[in-house]
Amino acid sequence: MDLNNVLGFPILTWSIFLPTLGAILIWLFVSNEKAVRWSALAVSVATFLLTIPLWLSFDNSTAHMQFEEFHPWIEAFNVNYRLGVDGISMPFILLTSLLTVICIVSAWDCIKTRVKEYMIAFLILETTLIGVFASLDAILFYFFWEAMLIPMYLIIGIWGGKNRVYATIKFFLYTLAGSVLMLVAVLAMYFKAGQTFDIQALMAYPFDFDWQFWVWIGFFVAFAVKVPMWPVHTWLPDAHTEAPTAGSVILAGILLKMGAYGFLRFSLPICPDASQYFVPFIVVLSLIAVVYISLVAMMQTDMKRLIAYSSIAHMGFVTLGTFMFTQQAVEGAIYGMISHGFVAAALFLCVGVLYDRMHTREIGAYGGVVNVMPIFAAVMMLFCMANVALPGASAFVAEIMVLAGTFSADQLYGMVISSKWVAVMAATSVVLSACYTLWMYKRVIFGDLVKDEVKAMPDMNMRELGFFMPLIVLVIWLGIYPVPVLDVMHTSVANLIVQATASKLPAADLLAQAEMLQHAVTH
Amino acid sequence: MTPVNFPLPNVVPLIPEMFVATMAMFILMLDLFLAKEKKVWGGYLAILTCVAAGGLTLMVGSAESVSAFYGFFVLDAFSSYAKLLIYAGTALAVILSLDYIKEEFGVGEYYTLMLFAMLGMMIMASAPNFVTMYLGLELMALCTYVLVGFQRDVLRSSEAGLKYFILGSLASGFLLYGISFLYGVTGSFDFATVGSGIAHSGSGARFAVLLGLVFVIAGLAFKISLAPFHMWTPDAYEGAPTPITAFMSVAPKVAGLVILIRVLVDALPSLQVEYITIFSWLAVLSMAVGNLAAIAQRNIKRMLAYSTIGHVGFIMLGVIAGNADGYAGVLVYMTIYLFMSMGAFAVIVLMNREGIQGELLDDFAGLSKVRPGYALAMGLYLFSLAGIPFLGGFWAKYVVFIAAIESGHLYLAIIALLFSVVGAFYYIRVVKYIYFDDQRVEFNFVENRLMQATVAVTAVAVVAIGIFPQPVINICKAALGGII
Amino acid sequence: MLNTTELLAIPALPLIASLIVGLFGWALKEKLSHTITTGSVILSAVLSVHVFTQVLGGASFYGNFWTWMLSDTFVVPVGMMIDQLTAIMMITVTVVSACVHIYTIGYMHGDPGYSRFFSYISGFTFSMLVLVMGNNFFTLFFGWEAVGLVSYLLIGFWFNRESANFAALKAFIVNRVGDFGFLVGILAIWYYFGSFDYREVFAAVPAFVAQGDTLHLFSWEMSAITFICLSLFIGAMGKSGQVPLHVWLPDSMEGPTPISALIHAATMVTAGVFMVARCSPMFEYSETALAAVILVGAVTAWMCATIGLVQNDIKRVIAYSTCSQLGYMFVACGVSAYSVGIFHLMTHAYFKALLFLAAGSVIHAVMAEQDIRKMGQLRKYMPITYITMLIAALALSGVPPFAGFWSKDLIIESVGVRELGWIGDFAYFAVLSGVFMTAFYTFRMFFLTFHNSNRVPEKTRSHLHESPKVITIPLMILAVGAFASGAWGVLGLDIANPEIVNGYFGTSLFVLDVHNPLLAIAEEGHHAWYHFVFSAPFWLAIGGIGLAFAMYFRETDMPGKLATAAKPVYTFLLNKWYWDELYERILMRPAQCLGNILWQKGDLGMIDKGIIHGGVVGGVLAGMTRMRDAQTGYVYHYAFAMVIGVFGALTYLVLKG
Amino acid sequence: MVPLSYYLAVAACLFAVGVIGLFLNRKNVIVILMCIELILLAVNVNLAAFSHFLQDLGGQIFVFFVLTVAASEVAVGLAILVAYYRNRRSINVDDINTLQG
Amino acid sequence: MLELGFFYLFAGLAVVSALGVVLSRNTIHAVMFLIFCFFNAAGLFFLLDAEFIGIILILIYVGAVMVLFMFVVMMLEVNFAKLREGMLQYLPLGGIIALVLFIEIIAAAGSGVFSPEGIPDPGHAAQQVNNTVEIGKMLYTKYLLGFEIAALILLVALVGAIVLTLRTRKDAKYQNISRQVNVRPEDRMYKVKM
Repeated sequence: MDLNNVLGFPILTWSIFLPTLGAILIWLFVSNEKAVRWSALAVSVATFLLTIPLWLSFDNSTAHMQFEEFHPWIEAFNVNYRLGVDGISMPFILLTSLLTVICIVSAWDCIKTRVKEYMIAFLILETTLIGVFASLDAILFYFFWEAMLIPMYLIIGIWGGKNRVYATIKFFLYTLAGSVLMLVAVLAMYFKAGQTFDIQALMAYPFDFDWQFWVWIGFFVAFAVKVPMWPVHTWLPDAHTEAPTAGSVILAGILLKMGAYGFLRFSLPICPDASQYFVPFIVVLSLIAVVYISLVAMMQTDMKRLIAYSSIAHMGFVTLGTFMFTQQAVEGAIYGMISHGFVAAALFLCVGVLYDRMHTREIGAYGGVVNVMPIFAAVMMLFCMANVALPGASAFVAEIMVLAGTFSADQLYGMVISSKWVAVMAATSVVLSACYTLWMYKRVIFGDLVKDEVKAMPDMNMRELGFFMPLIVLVIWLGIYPVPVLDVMHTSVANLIVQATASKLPAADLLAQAEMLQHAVTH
Repeated sequence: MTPVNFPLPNVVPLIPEMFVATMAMFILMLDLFLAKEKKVWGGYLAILTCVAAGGLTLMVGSAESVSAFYGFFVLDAFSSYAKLLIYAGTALAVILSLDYIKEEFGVGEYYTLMLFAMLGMMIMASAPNFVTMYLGLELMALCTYVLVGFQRDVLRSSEAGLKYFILGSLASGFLLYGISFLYGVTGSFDFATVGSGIAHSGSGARFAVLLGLVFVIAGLAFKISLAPFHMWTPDAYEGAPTPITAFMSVAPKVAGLVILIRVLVDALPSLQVEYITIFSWLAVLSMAVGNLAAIAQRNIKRMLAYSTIGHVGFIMLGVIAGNADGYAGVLVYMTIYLFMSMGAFAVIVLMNREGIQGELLDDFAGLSKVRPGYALAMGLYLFSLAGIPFLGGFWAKYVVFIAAIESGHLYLAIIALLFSVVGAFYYIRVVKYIYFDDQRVEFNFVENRLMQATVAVTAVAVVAIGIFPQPVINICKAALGGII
Repeated sequence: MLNTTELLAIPALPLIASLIVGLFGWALKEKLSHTITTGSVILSAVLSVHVFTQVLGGASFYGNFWTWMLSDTFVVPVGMMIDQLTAIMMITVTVVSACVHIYTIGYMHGDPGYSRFFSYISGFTFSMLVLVMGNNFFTLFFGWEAVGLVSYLLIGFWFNRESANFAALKAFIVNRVGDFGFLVGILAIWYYFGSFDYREVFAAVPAFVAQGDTLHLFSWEMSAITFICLSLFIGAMGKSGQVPLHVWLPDSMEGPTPISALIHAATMVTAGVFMVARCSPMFEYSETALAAVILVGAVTAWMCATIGLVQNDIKRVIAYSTCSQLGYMFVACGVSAYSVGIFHLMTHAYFKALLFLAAGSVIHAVMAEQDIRKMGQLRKYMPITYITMLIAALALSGVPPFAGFWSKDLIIESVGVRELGWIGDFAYFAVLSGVFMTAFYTFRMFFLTFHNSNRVPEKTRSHLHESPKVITIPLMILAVGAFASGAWGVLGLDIANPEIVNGYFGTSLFVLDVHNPLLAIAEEGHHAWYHFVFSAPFWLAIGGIGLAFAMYFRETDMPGKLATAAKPVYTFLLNKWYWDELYERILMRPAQCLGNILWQKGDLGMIDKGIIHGGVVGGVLAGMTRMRDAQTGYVYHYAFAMVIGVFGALTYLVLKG
Repeated sequence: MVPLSYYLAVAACLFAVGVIGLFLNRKNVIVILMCIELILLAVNVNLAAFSHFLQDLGGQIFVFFVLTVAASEVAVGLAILVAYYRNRRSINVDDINTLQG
Repeated sequence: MLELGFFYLFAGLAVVSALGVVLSRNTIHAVMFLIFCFFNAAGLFFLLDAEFIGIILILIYVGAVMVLFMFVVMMLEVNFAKLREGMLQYLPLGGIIALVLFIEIIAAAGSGVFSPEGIPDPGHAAQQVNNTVEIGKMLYTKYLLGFEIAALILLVALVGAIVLTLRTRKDAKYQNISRQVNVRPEDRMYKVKM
């Protein structure tokens, strides 16, 4: 096995398991709450620092997996511990390690009970998340993918809001129900493709169309729930609303991305023909996410719920971009995920800041906050504007690239209307996102100071400002100079598009499929 | 009268069985001479017996199949591994009993009966024909009837024993009736002979063979709580003393599954199409019954009873797969299930107070704040039972699912996975009580080092197997070498 | 070539100043805040003038600085293009901005958000400069959105006022509707031309038009160039307050007066006109788009003028006038007189900024009262304001030789000479009647404020005084512009001279000869200096002023009688043609209603309650109940179940054979 | 001569009566135990018949084991029944339902 | 012919008395029916040359097991049972299922393989073959393991039955073996200080 790892040291393994190692050490040796906080922070920062070489040593010029690691794991089933990243997955690892640091800092004072368990849960969560993005073996991927449920279930359930039990069980079962079908798909592929779970081997294996069709559906269910796409999205508002702030941050920041990442890693390259076949379906769901969900978001009275719905709408953009098979759209989708990771995270943190002071998330309970918390108002304004995708914020780059990619996708597979009109419909998000975001901002932040509770709210302290600072810098930096991040993706995305647009079917099948499509179009 | 020559058969392969029988009787006698506070020694001795039997099994066992007693006993890797599982299950159940069974009367008998039950299972595991199988099964069954009803002053214990007994006898009747027909067709009780006899029997015998098949399957399905022969399970589990519930949830299942596999592979191979059809239905029904009815339960013992039914449904996927991978999957599943189930029951027993507390879900509320260690362990078992990765339960499901898919039973795997999601609900609901809720009742824990060690060991095992399942899978595959 | 550093400094100075004051305003004294920002803007104004002089001398600049976005063929550079059009916009922006900065020092004195305000308006200056100086559509869009953001922040500057917050939100959202169109237009440009760069795109237009690409939506078909131009024009409508996206502009008067002058009169709202002019090489090839521009412009010009007739809020009158004048500019662009449109933009910037600032001065004097019915006779107290406002009013009404006359007259003539069917006729009628109404409402406002009787409440009457110098000096500077910029444009810059193509503008604007109204005007020889005496606009303006004089110079009962006589019309106009109510009925409420329905009925009702709870969970619970009920506890039932199991299995196998 | 089928039919009748008696019985548990005896008797008849017709003694020996086990079962079963009766003071089958659901 | 006659006699009486077990209202009668049934079954065994089985059926079952039944019935003082409506309620479905199952079993019993053509009647064994001796030989050779296990089963049944039913009565005196064994001199003898 020829491994491509320029660092010559198992950096991915370390990145994945350092948090768990830290968690175990904290569990065993640290008991003082303060010490727990500091040591958790130290572990997360160390992990973050450890992931930075991934970026620095990354070779932009190749679409091959890098920093590869390989160890046999379960020989009986040819399940291997195979790690590696490319331009699509690498940014997510950094996103994860960075957001974990922010989460831990944000929970500093807010989490007062069972601090140790909380920190341990977060560190273990980090392990599973990085593991998902670094896995190159389908079972290993699934392993991390599912393992994530345990810490997340506990985080929402223990430290969540009033209705947390309902929310967390809903979250757990929804995602579990989705993922089991993915497991079936993976196992089915295993035998079809000659007993291998190696993702790259699966990408190369020529599955026939029927096979792709069913496997694609299996994957779709898992990923759509996670993304989440309409109509399997209703777990998200509940989970977000009830989760503690940092839980929402990680949920919106990383967990949702796992679904879209799955599309990129599995659905497109492994089932290219099925992916093309399902484009109209995805387009319709994505547009519903953009329009329908935006309207729903507008009517929310709970801030976190509103941002949760806004996340769904933004993920609608991501799924749209993912299935456009153009360089811009796919890069835009990936960039959108990264950007949304920061923006949505920041917005949840903003709500968290308010919640820590007032212990309510009801929009109606606030008003005139700017009078007492001007710095906070400015920070939140910035992120609201980023959420609206104003130029200069990272979200704009993503949105415009998805739209451009969609516009230029031209004739969509099996769609009655051209992709231009799809782009036009998606672009309505420009208006809708402004409606719900700024309306909320107006009701919460602006207005006269009439409520006594609001009057008593102190402005942000240095710690709070501290965890917003990196987000502010990143959102703006990614907004005005996205090229370094985009450069990382170019080759990998180009490769992905080649994989996704090249049919795996023999020519005769293609003809039959074209006829089928023709049939679908004319009727 | 001519003198009859009685040659001494080869008893070496039976050394563990003989040892266990001897020890059981020894404990029975010893008990008479122990003072009240020292009765627990019988328990320790029983644990030692299990351990020693394990050692003996490893000593006499070999990869090759050894036959003894005129082909009435077979010792191969398969039966040896099954026996090891049975020892482990019994030993853990005995550990759980140490503090539970304290009455002056019957302590020695209790451990004796447990050992005899274990002996019955050992004989089942090594049975190469219907006679040995039936006798082993009845030895086990009689002991468990008594053990379930052991708390003779407690109504639900007696009731559980009574129900278990009646239905168990009926199941035995079915089994025997089935055996009689197979015997009628083939003229033998030996699995292999029966197998070839059925294979060569003409179409005229088909009806009789199917009858035998169905009745034998019904009799064995009862032992492993496969729906619709499961009805005794929740009642017996709830009524039985908790350690016995733990005991019944693993060891008899291992024995039952092992003998089932042996019967299917050796005696009924030519009926594979038929029995796979039947088992598919029974498996789906079991998953449905187990996973759905468990949701309604407030009593955790009863809930785990339904959970067992559901798990047996999953395990049947391995049997349905009908190949080496599938049967190995059954062993892997049982191995992992042993740790999960025993661990969970250990926590329940540890929480026991006055024979009642620790049984209702409400009793678990707030456990994590009082005993984070137990809570963590219980959480691990429950997530593992739900089949969430990095815990052993995931691989347990994985091995049987992949076997089912490999053998073309994709639809069954999908149904099973969907039911596993339903099942996940009631497991995580217990986690909810443990972690999310506030304490409702006073906790009063049993402080017993051995039991605490059991919890620790099983929890670590669940995690360790979850991360490195390779050894277990390898061993189970190797254990299967003997029969396929 | 122009000096790159100098060019970069022009937007960079206000940006840096804005950032310093914005981030550290809490630590800075008022004086330091305004010195930094005002100084930097004045410096940039000076540099702009310098650039302008160089451009007059034929210099230009074109260059990219860095790549903003890059993905395959999707390349978004950040760069500058300086030509005549840019240069004139730059001085307009920076000069007006500088005046507003100075004015603000006095106007906002003592406001708690003092440094924040300065940060915003400097930031605005930067954004506006980016907008006009960019060399591609994306840089334009960046500036476009940035000015929108600042506008939003400034309208809602007094965040304690509910109405201000609402107005800000409204402004932003309505602008986003425009941006939606703009964005689609930009994407279409990239799709069809493969570039965002002005030069590359414009150079490719003729060939592209010849190729004749079309867009389909089901059976509906549209030529690609029309699609692009209409999309862009939607953006322009949003930003420039054209019907039906004009509703935000009058409301934006909730912001402090200096920004009404700067943003909602002089600069930002004219960005749409600038953009259409900038894209003249594309609009020229789409008759449909041009017709749409004329129609929208004319409707706005006329309708907003009618609304302006009856408004009582001094700033609202001016705001409707702004809408109306923007309509004039679009009409000019629509008839291909882009240079005239830009010319009017420039003159309008000066006199409208002046009008606002003067109005601000008045408002300042009467203790933040904006209702002209509560003013009167202010002439005596504030002479400088009075005179400067008079100049602005005359300029707006189009009385020669004030600036407005020159540009407006050219617009009307341009419309008159083009043969454009009913749209042209309607536009001509609209702009002509608009002149009369403009003159009337301007002087109605003027007389009610400065003449008529003194209706200022007693309490504030003692307060009446002329504003301080920081306020009056900018008024005087702008008065010079309002007086002279028109004549300077026509006489100095030869804007109306078609002989050098487009006069001053040269190649920065593109007009097909067949469209060029200036050529037609030149043929008719209407550009003689005395011709105004014979033109309808002049007399209409005089008539309007005369009517206003008759009705409002002294206190009369005529207005009241008229209002009663034509009550329905009066109410209709007073309520601004009920546009807000219309939007409330057909957009806001339905959207909220739909959102609620989708949420309650869709998400919660159908998906959660219906499918999840009802279907899946309900099914599971039903199964659960069934399973639990089957476990009756009766041993004979259990036995029966076993028998059924055996029976079922056996029968199944037997039947299967 | 009596054919094998006749014996099997008798056994089937006994088996059926036993099974029907088991789940149609609403009297007391002792009758259920007796029904089980009937079922086992049916098995025994079967085995003995097969044994005779196949000329294989194994069947009879199996009957011997079945009888032994059945006797043991009766002993244990009646013991459990007695223990139950002491707790519940009834052996009515309709009363044995405290454990359910 | 005689054999067939006896067969019909035994078989008929066995089935009828089996029905009697199920249908009789009085439990004592039921036990008596069962005893009678066993007698007839023993008759069938004799017809099948299974003398040993027939004898132990009578000796063990009738002699021991049935007595145990009778003993328990008497001990528990059960009232005469009333037929409940429940039975009739379940009769249709239960009856149909039982009937179909019965027909299937009969069909299997009468299927080709068990017909006289499938398995010819071997006739009765010669008188000198002693059924009991043969069984004894088999039990102690080939079936030794089963025999030993059966012994253990009996032991278990013994232990189980005792453990479940033996009650320590307060008014009776018992020997406590462990106390006797563990007795120490001090317990029995103590010095009295004078």
